Amino acid sequence: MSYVVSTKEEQAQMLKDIGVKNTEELFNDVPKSVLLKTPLNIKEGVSEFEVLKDMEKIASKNRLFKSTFRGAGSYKHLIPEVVKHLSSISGFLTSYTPYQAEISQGNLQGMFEFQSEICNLFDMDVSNSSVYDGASAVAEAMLMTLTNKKNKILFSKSINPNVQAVIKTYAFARNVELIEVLSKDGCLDIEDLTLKMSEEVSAVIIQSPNYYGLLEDIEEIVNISHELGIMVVESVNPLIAPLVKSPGSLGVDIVCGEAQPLGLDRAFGGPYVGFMATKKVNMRKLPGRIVGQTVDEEGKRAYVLTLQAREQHIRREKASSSICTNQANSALRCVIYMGAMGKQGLKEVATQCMSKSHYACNEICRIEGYSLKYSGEFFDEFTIHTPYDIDEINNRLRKLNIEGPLRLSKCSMLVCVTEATSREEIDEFISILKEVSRWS
Amino acid sequence: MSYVVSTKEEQAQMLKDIGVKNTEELFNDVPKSVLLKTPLNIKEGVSEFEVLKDMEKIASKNRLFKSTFRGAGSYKHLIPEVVKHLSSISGFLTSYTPYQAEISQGNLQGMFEFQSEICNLFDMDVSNSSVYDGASAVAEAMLMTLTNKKNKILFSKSINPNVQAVIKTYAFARNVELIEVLSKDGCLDIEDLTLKMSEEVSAVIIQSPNYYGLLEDIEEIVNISHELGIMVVESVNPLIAPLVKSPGSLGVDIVCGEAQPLGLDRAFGGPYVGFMATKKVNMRKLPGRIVGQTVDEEGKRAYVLTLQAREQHIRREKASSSICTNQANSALRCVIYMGAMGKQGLKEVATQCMSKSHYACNEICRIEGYSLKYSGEFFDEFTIHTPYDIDEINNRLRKLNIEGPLRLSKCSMLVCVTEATSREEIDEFISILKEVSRWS
Amino acid sequence: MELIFEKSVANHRCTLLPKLDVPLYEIDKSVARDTPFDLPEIAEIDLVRHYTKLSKETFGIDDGFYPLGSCTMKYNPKINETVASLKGFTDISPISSPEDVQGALQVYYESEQVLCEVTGMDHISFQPGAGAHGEFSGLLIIKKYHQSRGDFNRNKIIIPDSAHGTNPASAAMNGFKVITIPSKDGLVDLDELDKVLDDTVAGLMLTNPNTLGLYDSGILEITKKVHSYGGLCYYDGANLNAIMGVCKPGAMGFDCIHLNLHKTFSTPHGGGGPGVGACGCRDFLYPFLMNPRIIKTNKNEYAFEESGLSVGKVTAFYGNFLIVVRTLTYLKHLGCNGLREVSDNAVLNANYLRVKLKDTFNVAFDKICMHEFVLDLSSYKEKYGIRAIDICKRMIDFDMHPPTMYFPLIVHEALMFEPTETEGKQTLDKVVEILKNIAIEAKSGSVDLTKAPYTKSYKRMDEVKAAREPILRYVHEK
Amino acid sequence: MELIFEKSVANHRCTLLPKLDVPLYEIDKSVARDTPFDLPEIAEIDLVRHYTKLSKETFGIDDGFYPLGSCTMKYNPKINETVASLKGFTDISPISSPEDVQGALQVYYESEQVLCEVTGMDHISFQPGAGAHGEFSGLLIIKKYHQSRGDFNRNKIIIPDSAHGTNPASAAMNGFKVITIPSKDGLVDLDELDKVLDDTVAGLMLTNPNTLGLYDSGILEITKKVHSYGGLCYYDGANLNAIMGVCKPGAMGFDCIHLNLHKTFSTPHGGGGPGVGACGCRDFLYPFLMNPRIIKTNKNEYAFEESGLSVGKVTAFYGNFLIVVRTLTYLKHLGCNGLREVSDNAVLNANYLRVKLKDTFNVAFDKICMHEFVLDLSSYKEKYGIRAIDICKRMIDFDMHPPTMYFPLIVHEALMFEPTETEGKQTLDKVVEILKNIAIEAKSGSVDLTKAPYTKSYKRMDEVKAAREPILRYVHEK
Ligand SMILES: Cc1ncc(COP(=O)(O)O)c(C=O)c1O
Ligand SMILES: Cc1ncc(COP(=O)(O)O)c(C=O)c1O
Repeated sequence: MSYVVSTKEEQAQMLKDIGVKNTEELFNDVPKSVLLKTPLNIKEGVSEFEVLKDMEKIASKNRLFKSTFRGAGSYKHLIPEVVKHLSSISGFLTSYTPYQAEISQGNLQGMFEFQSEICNLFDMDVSNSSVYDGASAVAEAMLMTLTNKKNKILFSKSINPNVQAVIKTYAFARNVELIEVLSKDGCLDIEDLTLKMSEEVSAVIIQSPNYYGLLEDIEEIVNISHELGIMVVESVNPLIAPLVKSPGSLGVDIVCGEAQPLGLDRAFGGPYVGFMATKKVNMRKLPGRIVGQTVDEEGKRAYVLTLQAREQHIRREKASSSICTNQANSALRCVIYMGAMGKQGLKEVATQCMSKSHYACNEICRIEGYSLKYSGEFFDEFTIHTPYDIDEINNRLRKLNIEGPLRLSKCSMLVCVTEATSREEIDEFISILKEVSRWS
Repeated sequence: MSYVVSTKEEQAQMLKDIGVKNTEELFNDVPKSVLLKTPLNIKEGVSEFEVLKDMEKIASKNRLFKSTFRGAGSYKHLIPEVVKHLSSISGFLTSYTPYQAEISQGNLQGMFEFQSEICNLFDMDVSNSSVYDGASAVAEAMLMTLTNKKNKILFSKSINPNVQAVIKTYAFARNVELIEVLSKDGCLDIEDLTLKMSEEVSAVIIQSPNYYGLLEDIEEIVNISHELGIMVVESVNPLIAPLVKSPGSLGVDIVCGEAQPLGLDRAFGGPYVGFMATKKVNMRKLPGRIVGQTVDEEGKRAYVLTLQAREQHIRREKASSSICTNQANSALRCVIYMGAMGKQGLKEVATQCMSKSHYACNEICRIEGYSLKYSGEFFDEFTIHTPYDIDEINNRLRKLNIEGPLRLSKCSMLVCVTEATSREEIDEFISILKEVSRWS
Repeated sequence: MELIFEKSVANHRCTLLPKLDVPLYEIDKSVARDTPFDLPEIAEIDLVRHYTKLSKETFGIDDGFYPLGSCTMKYNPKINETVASLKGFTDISPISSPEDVQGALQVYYESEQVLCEVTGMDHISFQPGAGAHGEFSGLLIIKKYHQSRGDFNRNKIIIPDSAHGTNPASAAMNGFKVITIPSKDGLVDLDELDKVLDDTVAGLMLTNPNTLGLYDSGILEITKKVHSYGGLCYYDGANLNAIMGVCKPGAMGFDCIHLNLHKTFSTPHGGGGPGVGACGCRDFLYPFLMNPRIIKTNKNEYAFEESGLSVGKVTAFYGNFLIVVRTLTYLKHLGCNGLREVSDNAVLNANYLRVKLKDTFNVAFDKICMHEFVLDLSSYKEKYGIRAIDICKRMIDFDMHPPTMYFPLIVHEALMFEPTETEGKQTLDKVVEILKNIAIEAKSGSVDLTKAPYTKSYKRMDEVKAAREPILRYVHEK
Repeated sequence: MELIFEKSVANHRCTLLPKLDVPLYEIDKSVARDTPFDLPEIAEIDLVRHYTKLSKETFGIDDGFYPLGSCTMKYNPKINETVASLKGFTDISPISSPEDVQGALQVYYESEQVLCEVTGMDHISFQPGAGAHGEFSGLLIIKKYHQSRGDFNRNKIIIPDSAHGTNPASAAMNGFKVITIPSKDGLVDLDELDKVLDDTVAGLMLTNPNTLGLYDSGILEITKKVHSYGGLCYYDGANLNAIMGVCKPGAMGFDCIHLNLHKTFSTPHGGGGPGVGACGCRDFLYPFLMNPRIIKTNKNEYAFEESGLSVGKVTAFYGNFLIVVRTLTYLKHLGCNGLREVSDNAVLNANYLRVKLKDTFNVAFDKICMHEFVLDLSSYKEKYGIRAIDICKRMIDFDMHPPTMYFPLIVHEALMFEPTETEGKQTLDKVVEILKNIAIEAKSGSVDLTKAPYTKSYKRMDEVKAAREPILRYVHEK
């Protein structure tokens, strides 16, 4: 069951040609004491049909909710079937990093289109062709800003806690001093930011919409920071791009984040894909693969991996990052999703998300005992304050096969509503909130 | 939602270029009284996401049994995933009949391989590249045998009743006289056959394994028939080919049938695919598409649709059949399945079917009240005689999510067991039969 | 390319089955196979490479413009494929109890409802495997109808000379005598029709718009005439793409029809099927429609029903179910406005292409057409020695599939273009540009079109050789 | 080829969303986007044609031999894709309550169990996104381990000069100083190792078999030496394909490892990811492994667990879950014998190819190799002016993907072949024949290899231009 092609007879012939008696001899360099004496203690293989049944059984232990109000970094959106079909064509799927450009133009052009679209979304100059995920993208962006003299980083407490955890990991690794900037009314506290700025700070990292769903005052943050020569790194949900002022136009230095909302399944957290874009000046500091346009010998426009002098296989310990395999196929799927939605479609998705979350929010706030915790503008998530038992609310919802909001604290919950949720589903959700209100 | 590409503005420009004011004008030739005054009385379109949900809901109204003991013309077999993946590659799927051979070699070669494999299975000389289904294949085979003088057809009562129904339809259409040959102990009654033979009979149609799962005595039937210049048409389950004497070697004139067991889903009866193969002498009587080998201008081996003089687009009312669109993609899937199973694999499938059905049969016959109705050799189906209420048996099985055998009559049922059923599943089925026996 | 047999290596193989978990049963020697059993032996990776390679030598709609006239090569929505691969549709037996397959019956029932409204028919059966099979079935219904009334004299079917080859062939399969009537200006010549009408006529077969892409405005007179002689009118619905939401075959006077679901209703054509030739009829013919039929009971359940007068069955079960699943998916997605938009734009695109090409090529009947039109290239043949096939083969060099060639038979050097509604103006403009360039090549001789295509892996085929020395299967060279 | 932007037409679009069924909310003008928002506008059919065309300009394993050394380009079983697309896996949130995602946790738990047995580790986290990320995480665990013991002096990582570039880069990302030691006969030079070992050494990074495909038989001494100085041993598991069921990194003395699931465990490489760099460690390092971990409770339920000493998180959730799903599918399918068979044949195939090519090309270290081997083409460069890249580009003409070029750096004009176990003898024989022919072309100059490939849509690329005049995004020409 191992997809080995050659028959035992052929294998014997090959061993003979090599000049050894058996396969064991091929492992003569392995010290005797290291060689396994018995087979691995794992089950015998079974046919693909049995495996499929088994895996289907495992999959069925995951609950498929009919609707969900949970986001917090992983979002349920509508994904046209054409996106899944195209991104899994075997050429795309079974190739590797396009080292041989002559027979990899499909992947290379797809990546170039990805870079271009990411730049367009945010009004940035350059983008790489993906990093592992949104959190590691933020961490990599942080590393990009460091200099010999500037080894401190400010980060907003309103960033998604999982992302905070990852930047903390990277900061520990690179011996970077991380300083937390407090929140006020759910957003970065500008006063605290000003207080904590110093000459040794290389950058401030923010997220908008932030963890609580709120838009940060990017313009203000950029102005203050740039005055002190501090760079601004913004993590962003790319889906909001059609609606809000672009990070590029506001002066943000590095924009990065998680592109999962652009056509990737939630899939228990991955594969997703991190994106990073910046201004031209920072081009050579970008980590990861970058595709550039060139020509072939006959002058035909073509694409290749470029600026490789930044990368580990050339620069080794001096590389801007160790990333090698990235998330190419996820990025390709995003690019196909953006093509499928198009300029108008993506704006419509964003508008629907915003409209539905506001509809839900308004309806919730009309119920006794529920109120909006923060007053700022939000996108597809918002924080509700309530005295009722949130676990109890979620249990009731689960019984109707609805995944409830994320419990943030004893009396606050993060509600997510996207275009994938119908009004009917929102209303059903609201009716449960009402029920709890009535009974409490 | 119509997949129309041009915008309203572009459509307006096109109308202008054509020289009409609006699309209505394009329909000026339609008599006023025929033109619809109001839109069609059907629902408004909805997005693909809504359609998908709706169709998923409909699909969920079909019960997915965990195991099945029902065959009778549509069989559950194991289909490797690779078969589904390859046969649905877009080039194969979105092309049409390969009229332009230069850019259709993939499909053409696939059909040529199908023809070759069908010939190999049955030791026949020529095969067409598919007809609608197994039943229409038998009907077409019947038509092939007719001559001006011979307009009567004998058919065995042991043929699948659905197939009988179809040949009756075709016979009525072509004014053919059909004569039924009785069964004896579940098989064609040779005596009755001999009795009913005459000079006007062009062919005798049999099925083996027949409806009751039994192998017919083909050698004997061929001998008797050929003596009187009567052709033998045999409908066969192709999966048994590795195990039994080939129709070709036994002198059968036309072999045909349903290739669903070769990698096609049961899919509520379709798409399946009918195959037909015969000896060289009958080559030009075959209906349907036939692919032949040739060379291109540079002498490269290639394939084209050939012997088209038989077909409707050339011969019109004198064509051997009116078939035009056939079941190309189903045939392709069969050819990929046969490649995936291969020579040894297909034999193993057949052997497993046979072994499992015999295991089940033996176990059943040990239970009080159940006995094998016919004594002949069978393949993956057999007929059980029982005094117990078969509907009651099936209801009990249904409760365990098992699809029970087909009820043939008040006290007989047709049991099907293939390689897709595990021993455990067979044993569970048997335990219910036992239960019924105990309680009755 | 190598054949799968040529890649076969002794004892190579793919996926292994589950282990046999019951005693091995060996078949009796007396009936056991005694001749070689030859199938390829190949590993999964090699199987994949083989068919992946083949797929790349196959031009589909996903690869480019495919204006194959009379075939409605429209875009095949990927959502259809997703729906058609739902286990609830693929993994069910056709002989399950109706209570276990209510969803499947609902698919048939709902599709029938919608398509009856689209066509003006009262009932539809989805049993026929494709258009020609639908014709066969429909004509059989007509035959049965006449006979049921004790009228055994009606042994003729009238068919215009422009008809698709399946029409006369299907009539012949029903034992009918085919009466071909010549067309006038591409349409039914009423005088010719009059000449052949009498009480031996079982019916008329017609497609409207016809195979020239022309809507026969005399349609009401035609059907009325046939009816007046006691004949029935059969509608070949292969060209329904032109008229959805515009007019109904029922209103034109047709009694019985077939629809090519694989064409109008967007199922991928699969290299030549599977399709569905849905067969529809008016109420008075319902007793004769194929068995079984699917009805809704007053308990709101779906059930089978049989008619004793039915022509019976034409396939073993209920036809190509998964194609009907795709059809229903498409119908629900498009809805009433969508269907009308399809026809408007199918006709718009054809007329646009016709108008843009008419100065370069001769349009066979140059007037407003429906969803397709026919060029007559006989002047190219006469003046430049360039045949329709040469133009076609040259199109291949520009990554387009050629149109239908040499059909309908009444036009010489015919090229039949059906762009369909799923092509945009940009694509059509590009096509026009390319065709005009090819016309220049034809006239100037700057490129030898009789040798085209030039840029593909395969050059022009020796079709005569294939037919004269038929090699129809692979035989191992020993 | 045109870019998607160049196919864009104003107001063309694809699938429409469901209608907005709540009141429209308009964002406040003060924050609303005020710059152009430029994405392609394209219909579904044109989108499909665009990416279908692109896919055909991309060579994958399904298209042919792909011996890219150090990348384990083995056949990707289609069953993996089916399993990874089950809704129960794709349609679940990473922040659901554990009780709602027991299946997902089980996938992680079972995969961890099996891979621990394969590698001799005690725990595995699947969080890292690929191999390099696994290295980063593993070294961080080592760093944290030392610091947790109050040992802040260990700031060096020893890496042989044959190592993959990600090794030093990952060490640097952890703030370590990289000490490169030269190899001797392609293996670790124990004397050189001795020279650099002291109590500032945090650890050693090694892959065994190494990037030359050689198994370092001194492995036990090496790891013992490092341990004796208080350093830890990190195993780069990119080359695990060679040794499954043969020997375990744990038994070689490694404390912490990563595995490239996308390589050894058969996930399609997707044009460069996603992958998984599963990071494993021995018990004593478990406190430092990434959070959260997945455990089985005594109620036989799966649950998350956190450690206060953990290095934390390296991706937002639990890594590339669907890749782990594929891995588990593969592991269950192959089972214990299958895995051993993989390694036996991966090594067999590499040696067979090596032996068949050694008379034609110079093998860098010509002895029994593991799953890959390296050719040294410097003599071709000297004698015929033909470089490794020229041989590679010529291979393309024969429908093969070239091997890895110019790596490892210690071999000049290196070509690194890793055929993997999923290629059969026939394929290898054909490859040998083609490579021998190319060698003849190189020697005779009968074909100018510096201009290859000749037969593909694209000729050789101007990489210098790309780097000198970087064009990294499409900008509309106005
Ligand atoms: C006008 C017309 N009628 C009938 C048919 C036959 O349809 P099918 O190929 O589905 O049998 C066609 C198909 O080409 C056609 O164009
Ligand atoms: C030996 C070795 N180590 C590490 C890596 C890095 O793995 P990844 O590309 O998954 O980051 C590779 C990949 O090429 C490798 O070959």
